[in-house]
Amino acid sequence: MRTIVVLACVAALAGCEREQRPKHAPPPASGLTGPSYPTRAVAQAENRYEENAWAVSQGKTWYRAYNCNGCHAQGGGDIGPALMDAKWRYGADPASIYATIAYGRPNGMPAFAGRVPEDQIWQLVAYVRSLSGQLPSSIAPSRNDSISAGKPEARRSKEKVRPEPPSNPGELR
Amino acid sequence: MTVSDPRHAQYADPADSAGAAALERTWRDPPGIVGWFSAINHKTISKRFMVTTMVFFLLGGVLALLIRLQLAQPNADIIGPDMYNQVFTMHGSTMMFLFAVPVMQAVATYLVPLMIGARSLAFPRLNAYAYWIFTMGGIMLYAAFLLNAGPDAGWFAYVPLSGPQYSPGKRVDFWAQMITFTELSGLMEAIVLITTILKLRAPGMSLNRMPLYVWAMLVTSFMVLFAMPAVMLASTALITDRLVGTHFYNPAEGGDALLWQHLFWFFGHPEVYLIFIPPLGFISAIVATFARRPVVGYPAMILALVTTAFLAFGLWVHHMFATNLPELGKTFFTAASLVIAVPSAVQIFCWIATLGSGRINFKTPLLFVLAFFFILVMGGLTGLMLASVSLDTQLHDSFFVVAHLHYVLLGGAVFPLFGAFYYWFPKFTGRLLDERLGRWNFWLFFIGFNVAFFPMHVLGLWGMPRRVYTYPAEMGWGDLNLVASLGAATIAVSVLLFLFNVARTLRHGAMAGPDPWGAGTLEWSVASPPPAGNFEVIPVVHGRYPLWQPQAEPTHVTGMSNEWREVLVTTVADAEPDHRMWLPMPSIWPFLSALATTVLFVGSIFTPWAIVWGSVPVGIAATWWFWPKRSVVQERVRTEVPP
Amino acid sequence: MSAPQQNRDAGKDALRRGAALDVGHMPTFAFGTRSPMWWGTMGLVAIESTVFALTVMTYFYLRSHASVWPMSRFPPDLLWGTANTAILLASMWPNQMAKKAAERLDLAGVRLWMVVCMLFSLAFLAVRAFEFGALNTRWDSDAYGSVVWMLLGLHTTHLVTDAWDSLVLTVLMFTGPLEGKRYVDVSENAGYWYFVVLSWLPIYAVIYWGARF
Amino acid sequence: MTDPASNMQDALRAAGAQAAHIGDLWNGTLALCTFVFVAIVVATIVAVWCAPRADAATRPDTSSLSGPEHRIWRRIGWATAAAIAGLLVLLAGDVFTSRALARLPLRDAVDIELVGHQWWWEARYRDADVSREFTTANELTIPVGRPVIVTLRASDVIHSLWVPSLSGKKDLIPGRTATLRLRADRAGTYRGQCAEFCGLEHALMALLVHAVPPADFEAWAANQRQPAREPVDAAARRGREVFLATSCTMCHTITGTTAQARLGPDLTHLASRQTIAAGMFPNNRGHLAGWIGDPQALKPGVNMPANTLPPDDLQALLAYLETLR
Repeated sequence: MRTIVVLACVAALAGCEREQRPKHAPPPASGLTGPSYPTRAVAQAENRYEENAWAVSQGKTWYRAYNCNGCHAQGGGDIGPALMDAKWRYGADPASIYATIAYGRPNGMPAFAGRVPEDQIWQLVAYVRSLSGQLPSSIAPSRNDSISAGKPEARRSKEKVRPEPPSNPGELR
Repeated sequence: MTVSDPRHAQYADPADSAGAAALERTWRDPPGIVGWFSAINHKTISKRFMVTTMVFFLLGGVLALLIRLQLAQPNADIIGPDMYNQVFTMHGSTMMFLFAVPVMQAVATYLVPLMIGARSLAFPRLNAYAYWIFTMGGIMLYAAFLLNAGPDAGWFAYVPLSGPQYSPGKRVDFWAQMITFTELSGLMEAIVLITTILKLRAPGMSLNRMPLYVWAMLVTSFMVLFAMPAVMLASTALITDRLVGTHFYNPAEGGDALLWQHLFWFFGHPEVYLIFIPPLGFISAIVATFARRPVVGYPAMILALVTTAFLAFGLWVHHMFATNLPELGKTFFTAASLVIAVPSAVQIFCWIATLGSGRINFKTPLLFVLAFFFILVMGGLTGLMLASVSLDTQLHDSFFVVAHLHYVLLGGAVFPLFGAFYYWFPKFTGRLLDERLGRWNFWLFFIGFNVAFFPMHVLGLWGMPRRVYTYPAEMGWGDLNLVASLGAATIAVSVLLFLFNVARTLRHGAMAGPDPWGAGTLEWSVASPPPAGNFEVIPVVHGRYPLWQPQAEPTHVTGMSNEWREVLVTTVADAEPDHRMWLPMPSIWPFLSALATTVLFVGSIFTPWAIVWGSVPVGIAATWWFWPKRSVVQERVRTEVPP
Repeated sequence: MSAPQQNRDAGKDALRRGAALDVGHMPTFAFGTRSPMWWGTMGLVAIESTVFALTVMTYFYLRSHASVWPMSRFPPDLLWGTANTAILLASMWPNQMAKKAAERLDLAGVRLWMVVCMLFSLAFLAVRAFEFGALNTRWDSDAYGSVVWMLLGLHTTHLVTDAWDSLVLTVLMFTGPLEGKRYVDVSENAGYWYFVVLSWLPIYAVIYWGARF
Repeated sequence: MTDPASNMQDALRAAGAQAAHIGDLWNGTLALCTFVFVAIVVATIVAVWCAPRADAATRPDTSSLSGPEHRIWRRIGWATAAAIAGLLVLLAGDVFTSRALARLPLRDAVDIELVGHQWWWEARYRDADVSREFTTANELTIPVGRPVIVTLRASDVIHSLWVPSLSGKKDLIPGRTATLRLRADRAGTYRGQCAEFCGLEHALMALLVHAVPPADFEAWAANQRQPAREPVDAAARRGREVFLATSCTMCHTITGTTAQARLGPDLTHLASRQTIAAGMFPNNRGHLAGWIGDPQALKPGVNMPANTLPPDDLQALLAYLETLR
């Protein structure tokens, strides 16, 4: 009986991190700020929010609240590109997605730096990666209390990321 | 201080006769570590069950103290909102699911076979499996709590807060799976108790000679069969909503938030009666013994139990008076909630009449029962206030309800339970709990309880809502909350005193003979603690209080084997001997099946496929559990008599 | 002889020898309500019929709230469901035979009919797999899909557990070790099988016809 | 500006018709129940006190097993009859009170739509003429003597509107619409709280109801219908620039400016409210600054993010917010 409990504790230590709610809003995951940041991130910044289910679900709230679904729909893509597939034009790692959201991209992606607070951008980054199944199913959000938009993020299989060269700005696709 | 009564000598003293030694060898638990896990003797499993539920009671109590510490002062920051939500949810879930209902079944699995003159429960291995499943469920919930994954949506986890969108992570999943564990255990214990009570009574103990406590357990077990499935369905639907995206509770896709409340409270209200009816049995047993006379109105008491059981299923909507359900429907439930007070009133009047027309032996068990008349009656009356729709709109989900539920649960269940421990402790361990410490324990508990919970009525009326982790200083609630917290501390002291009393008594308490209280029911006709096979010879019963009534022919049963676990199966109504049956031998497989079931349940929190690959070990373990041992079967076939 | 009549005779069999009641010669196993196994099975039946009843009530509760029912476009196809109902009803025949053989303590009869029962269980488990496909809705499409899958899933759990129980019992009847009590198990297993079949009838009506009216 | 301390959140001191009806029922029920409680406790004490003492060895009296005890039975019969009579009185009381509550006259009632969010209240004053409708948050102003119909809707989880001094509570349930009818009979500020557990900050989700004479109500409503005033002094104007340039516009609305997001409370007339953060902190410059800087410190878990503004921007923003009368 004791071994079971010890095993449960060790195996589930990730549980502490996964379930952490905010005592205070944790500082942004990494120090990548400032507009001069290059478009394609060199350093693989590690987004601590990706281990926290509460932060990812907050990211899902902002995704809808800040009308990301206006262009990207529920991740399937509309005016904006699809976010749930394996094609990433500007990099699939957290830092690149952070740069995309914060400083915008050609062909209509607005810059949200200064508008959306930094930690909320990092939560959005974590959620966007969960759209293509990059996060483990115990952390990715399940369905919302809204019209069902297909499989909940937690049930999606992990897409194998295939980088795609960025199209030239201004080129009509 | 044993009662020198000739009739006891005949049964009570098995030490010398050879038959008793054979019985002891047959019914005792196998030795060693594997033997410890293979034990299926109903008294061994029941003692472990009682200790486990009392450990959860203490854990729940510590959580309660943490809550009272945080609420003692306005704007306190001892624990933050997130930790407070986990603490009060764990307090509620522990007390309701891991303590209140299971402890009543634990005590019953010890006492029922002894009171009906049987050597064991009907399905001893199923009883062991139910205990292990319960324990592993409790361990899972507390492991989750220690890993910051404790549930935080309240002990009744209303959707959509407990739904997939507003409770991310695995917290509510652990809560819902804990429901699966405890309800599975409760349902199996109910089946074990019903079959034992209906089929294994000693010859002559017809239904109208069964002790009132056994009636209470029979009624409770039948209620379990029809109440617990509702919460299993509700929690299964919640888990599928959260994990595989079904839409039972999603208003946008056809679901409904009130569906959860209907399903939960259809179980919820009968559940509080599952907690309340067994103590009615304790009180009947204790009042009869300490008033030195049978309880007044045996048929009236049984009718009252059965009426309470049926009515309990008809009033769940009084938990939902503040929702937008139609007003006429609510008034029906007001009427039903008022009517259920009648059977309880009849029982209280019968007990008062018994005390009035008897001769009172003032001992601690009776003190705890007398507290019932003060605390439960006040709780019942505040319940009548909450039953009225219009009053409930002011009192619902306020601290008035917190006061009411603690008055009925502690007054109706915990006080009689402590009385039952003081009353049957000599039978469990052979030693009498100390009277002086017992009185200190009682008065500290009684005073501490009232100081802690009576002010909450007033706080509720002053508008303090339930489940708030803090409150502004200028609301004027600080003083009464401080008083309540001091009361809670007093309760803690009295429970510590109880533990000290138990610890001291186990080592050098006064030796109690078979019948220290001079009681009338069968469990007092055997030694304390009872031998492994309970009765050296199964008695034949001729009345409701066998030890108080003159002995009649025939006195006992012969022809039962002492070398094999044989029990006498009797008919349901009149308990006439019907046939002999061999019970299964101790086996490790119930424990292993429980382990496999735990792996399946916990695995299914993380992936639905766990149900598929998890059910293979469960199937295998259950098959090994069922598969007969060739040597035992050959022995049985040799002495087999077809019907 | 009806069960109550049997009880009375058994009671009189216990011989009175002075102060003692000698039960040494009484039978060591019994069928029907005389056996505790019957009461255990009835307890299980009470629990599961309550679960089924509550799920059916949930079905109609959700249906009463829905503007259009079934919320996905098509109700379930009738073919596989009706076929399975026929197979299940037919499977009561070998069960009854097995029960009769068990009560006659006829080992050969029990073995034969239990094997026939197992063939039936293979048949309806296979058909049940097709039924899930014919529901025309996913469990996560809407509340209708969820409750229909829950109903069918709950019943399928009973089919699987009952098939496994019967398989273990059938193998035991062939390999032994055998004793009187095993015949009681066969008789009770048949009783539980009746419950699984008869509880399917209302569920069938709700799943397949509930969406058509 | 009355500080929250004098607010009444007390079911026993009714200031509205509905709470008064329930208060009467409460007094009657309390009296009856106290009488029954005292009767039973006294009966128990008398029964136990007058009965002779015994010990474990005393021979039990089993005479009752032979024949029924008529005398005791008659007393229990009368006691049960009395209990049933008491229950019928309670039932009658409840039915009459419910009828009285349902018969609140609703002529020219104020129509408010209240939407519960995770941990604040959004109130929309409806009107036949849509252009006269306006939105406010966390504080309701209602005319004394005129009935108010509050339509209740939840946007996320279940909340419950409970202003004890005015009326009983009613749940706000997602996917369902409920209505609460109440009327304030005395002027004053009445405090209410969310009464259904709704998550991390359930404890700090309060609501103030200002019952004011009808004339003041009309004046207040007229002011609420106006868009935000143009800021006059430089600091306020700079504050508005800061408001429109940073993350405030992502969640809040100030009619008369380009900020039209409805995620957070409507701030058009923030300065006309006594409290901020769902009735929890007084609406003065100090609390406003602390709240804007780090809301998580005051209400951990709340959806408003921390705003790291340079000090002079913050002071300008505060100056602007204080002009939003």
